Amino acid sequence: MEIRFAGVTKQFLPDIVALQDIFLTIEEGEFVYLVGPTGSGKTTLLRLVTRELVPTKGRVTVGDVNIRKIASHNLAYLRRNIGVVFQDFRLLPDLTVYENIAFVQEVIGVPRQDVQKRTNEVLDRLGLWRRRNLFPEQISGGEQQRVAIGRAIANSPSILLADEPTGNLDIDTADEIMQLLLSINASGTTLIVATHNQYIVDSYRQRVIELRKGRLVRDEKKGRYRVDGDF
Amino acid sequence: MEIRFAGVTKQFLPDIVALQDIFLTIEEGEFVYLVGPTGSGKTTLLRLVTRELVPTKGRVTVGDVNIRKIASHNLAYLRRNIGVVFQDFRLLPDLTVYENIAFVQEVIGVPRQDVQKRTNEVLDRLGLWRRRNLFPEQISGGEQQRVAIGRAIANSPSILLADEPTGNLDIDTADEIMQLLLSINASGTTLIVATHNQYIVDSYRQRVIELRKGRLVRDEKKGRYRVDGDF
Amino acid sequence: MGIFRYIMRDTWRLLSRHSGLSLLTIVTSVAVFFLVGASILFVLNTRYIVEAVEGDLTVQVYVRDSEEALEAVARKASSYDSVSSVRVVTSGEALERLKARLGKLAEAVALLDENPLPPSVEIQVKRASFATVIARELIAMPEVEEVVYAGTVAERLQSISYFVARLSMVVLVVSLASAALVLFNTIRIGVYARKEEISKMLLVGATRNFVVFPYVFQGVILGTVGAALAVLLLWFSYGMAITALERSLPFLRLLTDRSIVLRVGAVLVLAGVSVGWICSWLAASRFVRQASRSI
Amino acid sequence: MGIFRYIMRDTWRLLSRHSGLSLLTIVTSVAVFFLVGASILFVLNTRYIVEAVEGDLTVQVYVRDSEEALEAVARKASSYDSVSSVRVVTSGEALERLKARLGKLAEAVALLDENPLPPSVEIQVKRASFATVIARELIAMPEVEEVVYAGTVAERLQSISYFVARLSMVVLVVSLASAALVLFNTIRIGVYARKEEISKMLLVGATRNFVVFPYVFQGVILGTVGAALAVLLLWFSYGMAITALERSLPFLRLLTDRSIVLRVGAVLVLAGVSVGWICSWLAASRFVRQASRSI
Ligand SMILES: Nc1ncnc2c1ncn2[C@@H]1O[C@H](COP(=O)(O)OP(=O)(O)OP(=O)(O)O)[C@@H](O)[C@H]1O
Ligand SMILES: Nc1ncnc2c1ncn2[C@@H]1O[C@H](COP(=O)(O)OP(=O)(O)OP(=O)(O)O)[C@@H](O)[C@H]1O
Ligand SMILES: [Mg+2]
Ligand SMILES: [Mg+2]
Repeated sequence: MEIRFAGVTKQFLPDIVALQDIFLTIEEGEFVYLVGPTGSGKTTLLRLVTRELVPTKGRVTVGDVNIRKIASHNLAYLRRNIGVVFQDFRLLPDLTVYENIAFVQEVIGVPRQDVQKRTNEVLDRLGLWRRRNLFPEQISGGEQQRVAIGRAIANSPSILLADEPTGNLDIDTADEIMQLLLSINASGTTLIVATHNQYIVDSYRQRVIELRKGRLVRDEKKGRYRVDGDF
Repeated sequence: MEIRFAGVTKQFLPDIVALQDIFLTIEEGEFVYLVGPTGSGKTTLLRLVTRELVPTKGRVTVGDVNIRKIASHNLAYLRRNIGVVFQDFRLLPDLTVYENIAFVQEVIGVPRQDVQKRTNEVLDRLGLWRRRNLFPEQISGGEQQRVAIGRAIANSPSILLADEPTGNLDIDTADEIMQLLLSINASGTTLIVATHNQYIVDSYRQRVIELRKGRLVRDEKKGRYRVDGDF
Repeated sequence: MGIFRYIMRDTWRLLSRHSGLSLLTIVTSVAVFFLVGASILFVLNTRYIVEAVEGDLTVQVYVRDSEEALEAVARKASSYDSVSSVRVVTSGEALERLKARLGKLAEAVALLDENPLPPSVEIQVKRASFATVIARELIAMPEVEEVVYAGTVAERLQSISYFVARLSMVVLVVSLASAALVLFNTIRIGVYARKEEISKMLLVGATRNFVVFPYVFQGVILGTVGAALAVLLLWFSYGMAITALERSLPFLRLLTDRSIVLRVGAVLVLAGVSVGWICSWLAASRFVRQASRSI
Repeated sequence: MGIFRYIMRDTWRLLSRHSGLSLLTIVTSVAVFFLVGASILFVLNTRYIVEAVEGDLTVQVYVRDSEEALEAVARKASSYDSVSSVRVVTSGEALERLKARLGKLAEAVALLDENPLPPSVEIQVKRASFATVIARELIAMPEVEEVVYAGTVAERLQSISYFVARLSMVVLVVSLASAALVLFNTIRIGVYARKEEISKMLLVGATRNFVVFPYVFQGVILGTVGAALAVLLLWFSYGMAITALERSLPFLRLLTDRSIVLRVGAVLVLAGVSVGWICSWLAASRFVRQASRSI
């Protein structure tokens, strides 16, 4: 599904403009890095795609749908096509690691056996198998981050939004995660990764979109974390 | 205050040993990086210093006090000497940015005017002045992280524990934070920074302690994020 | 079908993973339903007692001294539905009664040459309010000389019974309203403690129903279990109360059949189910609406 | 002093930043205190009515016909504390009364040559239980021929009054217990919703008291406001209830002075303060203990 921002502005309080006049098209199957200093509007942009937020001005479309026009009881069906790794994880604290990843599949009615198979697969892939019966507060920050990633990819969504997915991971684990994301992208999933991690942006070169104070200041194919000679 | 680990083991479940047989002394005024892959026990080590956890075996002493021996109603007084930047921030969701930073000072009975002065100073230093009246859920991940840092340093503690303090910050902001931490260290505060950020470890060389699967595998003066030729 | 099983499983998780919260809610609903049940039983007994007292009410009809007249009046009286018993009192009987009643003065009556007392028909009515009606109808008969009945007492009983009927409605309404309110608040505060989770579930694509129904079933279970335990408590305490009352107030006619508790209990359990359902549905869908409101 | 101001400020934050939760808690405590207050008023009135009915109890003492004897008995009767009034009834008065009482039979009495009725002393006792005692003491006097009083009625009244006294205790205990339980649970569930915050506060060096006291004060305020509003509600509804009762049951002697509501209200508000304090203290310090338990 294509994601399109047409003249999008998002204002929170009279004096806080988180995004300003964004025009942007992300084709189906693309891999995009979203970079920019802290507070530049990366998370806000992602939250507009999932309709956690609605734009103050302009239009956001996902596939053919204007996200503002979705009736709120249909929202669930939009969100099932979008996997999200939240910056603050948002794991369900009462569910174990296993249950957190199983939950998003159960929600869309996947039968028990399939859920079991897929969840174990994901746990295995992310090295979380031995932590499967622990609750989120019992595991380390990096483990929680991987659970969040596992949950986002469990349903093989057509769009995957990852907000700072390696912030709590060491370089080697971050590398593994990047391999995983690339393979998911290769299978046709659109990927937007908001990140501060210079190492991964520069190692796995992809399209880079840079925000500054809510404005889109750079959109580069096979870009780097920063433009050489930047400031 | 000196921090000393003497044969410390921390076991969570029969099969999860988060730390094993740690011997470690951190002198007053030292600056120490704590590195290691995700799940290696960094956060657990820090939580032993604040007595969020007690060791399964061995002894942790902070200053002259064995942390296991502190009566639980005296715990507050130990914790006031230790500033902590939690990996997951742990901001108080009902308090604004300003109030979160003011709260830790109020807790120890600092008079109103001094609280005001100090809080504004900290907000200014961290570039959060314009966000002071927002609640944690209304600010970006990086801003939350800076609030957590501001809260930890507000009381000028004798020990500062920072768990992944730059995980949600861009390189420039991370640099600023490092300058801040170095200046705090220069004024005599003991600093332990658990981090995955290769860039800062390698740029601001300090003592590096590396954990792997709960064991202390490296303790190097002026070390790097990884030993050359590591794996 | 699969979804339904997941929802039931989630209900169980809600209950078991916050067992402290579940316990608190159950205790509250036991207290609330016990109070409601106790007031219902109190009201039922009061009504029953008032009815029993009312049933003691007698209308005395004095008749011209003739066998036929007596019989005619007695026949007429028996024909009323509201009359529970009719008895003929002859002159002789009446004199005996008078002597017994006068006690010390009996000798005064013994001085009389002939028996001056007329025969009468004694009518037992079922309800105080009927006494007036029957008296008025019988006085119209030519055979009847006079009708005597406890006018004030009947009126008082009537207004007391009317009042008790109204009081019982007020007690019921007030106790049911407070019960619903308290349960609603308790369940709502419980859901409040988990509103973060609700918004997280919605963010990962759960439909409203998928989120709400575990809370609804949880509420139903907590309400029902609370009501059932309250009924159990009522069963034992009603037994004890009745025993105590019969010992200390043997002249009161109470609803001693404990099956009344079961009937009240059935109502309570039903109330538990519906209050649990409605309250948790309202609470959960409120937070769902709040969480899915995009800013 | 500084710390105290911070605590008060934090109390205010607890109340205002979760105003929904505060409102729910207040509504619950209004409902609970209203119920308790209503049952107290009900019990007080029932006791008062029973006492009033008991006060109507008369002991009739028949005396040998002589002025001195009558006076002696009257004097003796007046000396009892438990006697509320004493009246002498002469033979003539007694005959008038008998005629009035016999109605239809008055003519039978009119046939008597001389008045056969002895004079008597009519004693009003304050309490059913005294009737038996006084009767027993007076019969011992040589001047007294006979003592007549409503034996069964007195006994019944006595046991009813005893029962009402016990019932009022039971009603009070049950309603207070349920009230405390419900409020405790409500406050506890409210604190439960914020246990995360409690543990965070402890982690940044807050003492137990610094964490607990805002919750305690919050509980006190919610409990007190709830109780005060309940008293207001009671004030109006008691007025209405009394008016309605006086219209439909004019013969009942009720506690019409509304100041009784204020006295009951004072008790309720006091209960609000203490229940609020105790419950929130228990709830908050439980979570503090839980949070500061190191694993
Ligand atoms: N609900 C809100 N109310 C007010 N301001 C908000 C709200 N949400 C976000 N903002 C502001 O909008 C700006 C952009 O926030 P956003 O979370 O998009 O930043 P970001 O690029 O994700 O930053 P980071 O890298 O630190 O996560 C921030 O300055 C933030 O304070
Ligand atoms: N309460 C707990 N119960 C069970 N296991 C725990 C608990 N807390 C931590 N662990 C386990 O102990 C190990 C060390 O955790 P710790 O949080 O110290 O790692 P870390 O080095 O901080 O990792 P990261 O870099 O991902 O934050 C992890 O594997 C974690 O799953
Ligand atoms: Mg962000
Ligand atoms: Mg950690």
